Amino acid sequence: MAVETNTTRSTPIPIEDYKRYGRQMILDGFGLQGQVSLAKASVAVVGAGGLGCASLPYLASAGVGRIGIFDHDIVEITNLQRQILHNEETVGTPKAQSAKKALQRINSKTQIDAIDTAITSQNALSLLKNYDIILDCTDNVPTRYLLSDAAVVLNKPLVSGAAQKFDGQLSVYNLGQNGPCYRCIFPIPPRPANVGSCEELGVLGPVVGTIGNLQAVETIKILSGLHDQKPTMLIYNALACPPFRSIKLRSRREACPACGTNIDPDKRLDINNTDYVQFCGGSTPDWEK
Amino acid sequence: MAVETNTTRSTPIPIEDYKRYGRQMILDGFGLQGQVSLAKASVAVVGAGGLGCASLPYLASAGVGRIGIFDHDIVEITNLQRQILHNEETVGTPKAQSAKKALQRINSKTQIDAIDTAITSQNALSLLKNYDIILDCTDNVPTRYLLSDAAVVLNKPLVSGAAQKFDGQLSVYNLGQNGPCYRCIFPIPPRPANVGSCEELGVLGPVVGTIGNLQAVETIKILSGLHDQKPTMLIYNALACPPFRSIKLRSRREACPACGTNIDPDKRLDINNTDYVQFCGGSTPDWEK
Amino acid sequence: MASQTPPNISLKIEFSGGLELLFSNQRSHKISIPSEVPKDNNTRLSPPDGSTKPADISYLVYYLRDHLLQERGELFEEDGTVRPGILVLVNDTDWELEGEGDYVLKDGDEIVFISTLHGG
Amino acid sequence: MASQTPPNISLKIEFSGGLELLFSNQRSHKISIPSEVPKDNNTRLSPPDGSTKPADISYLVYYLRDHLLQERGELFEEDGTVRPGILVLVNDTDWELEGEGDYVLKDGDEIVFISTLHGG
Ligand SMILES: [Zn+2]
Ligand SMILES: [Zn+2]
Repeated sequence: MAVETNTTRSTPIPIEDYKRYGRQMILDGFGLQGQVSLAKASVAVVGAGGLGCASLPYLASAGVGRIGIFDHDIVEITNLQRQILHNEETVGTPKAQSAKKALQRINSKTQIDAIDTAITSQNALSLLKNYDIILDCTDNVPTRYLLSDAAVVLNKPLVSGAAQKFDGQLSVYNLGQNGPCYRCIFPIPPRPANVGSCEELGVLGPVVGTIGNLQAVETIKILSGLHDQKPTMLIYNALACPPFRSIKLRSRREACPACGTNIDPDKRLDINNTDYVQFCGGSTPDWEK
Repeated sequence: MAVETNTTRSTPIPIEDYKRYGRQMILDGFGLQGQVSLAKASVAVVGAGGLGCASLPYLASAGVGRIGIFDHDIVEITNLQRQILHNEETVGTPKAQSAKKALQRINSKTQIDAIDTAITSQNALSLLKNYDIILDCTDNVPTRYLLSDAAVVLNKPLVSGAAQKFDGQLSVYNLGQNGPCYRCIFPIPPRPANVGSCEELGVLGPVVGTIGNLQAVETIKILSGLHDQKPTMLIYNALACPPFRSIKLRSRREACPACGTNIDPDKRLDINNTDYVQFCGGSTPDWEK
Repeated sequence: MASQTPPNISLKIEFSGGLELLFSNQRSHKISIPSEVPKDNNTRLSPPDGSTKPADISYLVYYLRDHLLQERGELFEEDGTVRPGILVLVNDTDWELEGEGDYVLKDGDEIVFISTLHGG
Repeated sequence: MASQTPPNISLKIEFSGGLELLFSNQRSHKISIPSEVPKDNNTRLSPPDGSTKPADISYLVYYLRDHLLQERGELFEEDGTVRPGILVLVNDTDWELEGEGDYVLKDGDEIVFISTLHGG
């Protein structure tokens, strides 16, 4: 994936990259091997909103070889309060393109796919299958279940972030042999009436930024082999004391319709035939956006 | 400070800002008053490296009226691994200018002062006196003591971040009636031999990014009156489980030469006559940079 | 070592992710509940007059709904347990690892109720 | 309630901010030390033959230097206490609020040593 400039048989990454990424290559447990892993890796970031705008620049800066940006929204002025890759000039243009432009300024060698078609149960598997890892940076419940189910079928880790108001949450799903999927932890979706979005409930910019940054940390840890693979959830509230709390999560649920090892083949979830909006209790205007 | 476009006597901020900043203005405890406070506020960010590049865009996005960016370094290719406001085109230009350019793209209304002279014991007070709050985003020990001493003299809160390798630390100093200063917590500087920099020790990009984001959170909390003013230190290690830990810090030290209420006037620290590099044990090439 | 069951146990209760809005907008609560409670989770009878069980999380959910909740109980409790989308933690561990509603509460336990977030 | 002093106390020790490199690159350690120790903090004598005191953090610093440290003691201990730039926490509270080196250790205490960071 990495651009071929100056690569010779004697160096696994281009000579100039030893300088550019030296500050992380000297880290214990990362090293040259970590950099090679990042350069070879492809990461799908679904959602170029508050979370995506915070994780994407750090993935490009760190030298991830290929990044897919998935978002079918258009940049609006109300996004600029927290979505720092977009700017006043890109208001009115597709978010995926706006984010791509910003990343290219940072790292011209990163291969960036900007996909502005919506991810659906029909196309999720084919859109995501060519990436090594998926970041859930979305803002709605149906897409969260869809991404989790797709990650299970494709056997890829899902680095999931969420933020609202002064609160944030972070988890890695479907990691390793026994890591739970989103559905293992939340078998039943909340009613639409109990769900809010950033647009309805508001959110502080650097709160969603912090969670997005932490998604980039987890992604780099997984790609470079530094992740301990224990299933946990990190909970953040900017006004609480202490602001962070870590929770130990259960392992894979045997009877999980998505990832369970102990369920009837005909009860196993079939993404193509699942209506995620209906499963989550019907559509609301904001989810559809 | 806020630009005067469309402001009429009937609205305390320009009409269009109700839309732009709506996602945070609807937050409990923030509201219109919080937005007015940000618009009127001036923030000095000292250091446009890894920490500054993560906190600055969120301050500009949130609508802080005036931001001073202090950095006398030039953007180098080795910075791009983590300093996301700079890019391949601004390599070789002053960091303060490079960061200003990025912020202006995000928010053309923010008044941005880019200062590329070094902060010294001679000019610190005059350079910083016109800001309401100071962010310590620096990378060396002498400047950390200097900024703390200046914050005490000027009676301004100091939002201090630091990061190295997989580790980060965050504290707010000199806040409220009894908040300790940096010198209260660390009366004696470590020997130069025991100090490393990001250049020597390395750092993971989104680790320093997370701490910078959290500095922006603390700054917005202080400016909008949401901070509980309890002295704490937040400690982060990206590989630890749990990754975050909060520590309760002591209150102001009566005998602190900078902020103590119980010391001889002639023992009180005088910034102008303090050689900070010498106080910290002499210079090393990297500190000077 | 035979010890007499104390009549009450103290618990630390935390709400987060927006749930605190239902509970006086307060994230942290200290409560005291009986250590033996009615099998049918009736929280109004004291002392219980029917058969009893040690206080468990199922009872706690009813207790919080009946005694601490300020409004809109359906946003917290549903069909005898927490509504979908709420994660329950026993001393920082997912309650599924601890027996869910059947977990018998101990004096000093910290129980956290977290509403999952979906924004981004 | 008169209880006999146990001969040893168990402690959880954590190192962070780079200090773990001096201690086998391991952040978390469980150790057991005598509850009564020599007044002069000599950690080699067992049992102590001179006058004793309850084990405090001053003794712990010597103990860690003598028994757990792998290399370069000057990066940890200096003049009988931790070197400048190390923060000591007693159960998540700055040790200055707990009496610094004089804090008497209790069974189960968690003591954290943090090297302050300066990078940015
Ligand atoms: Zn599952
Ligand atoms: Zn002080």
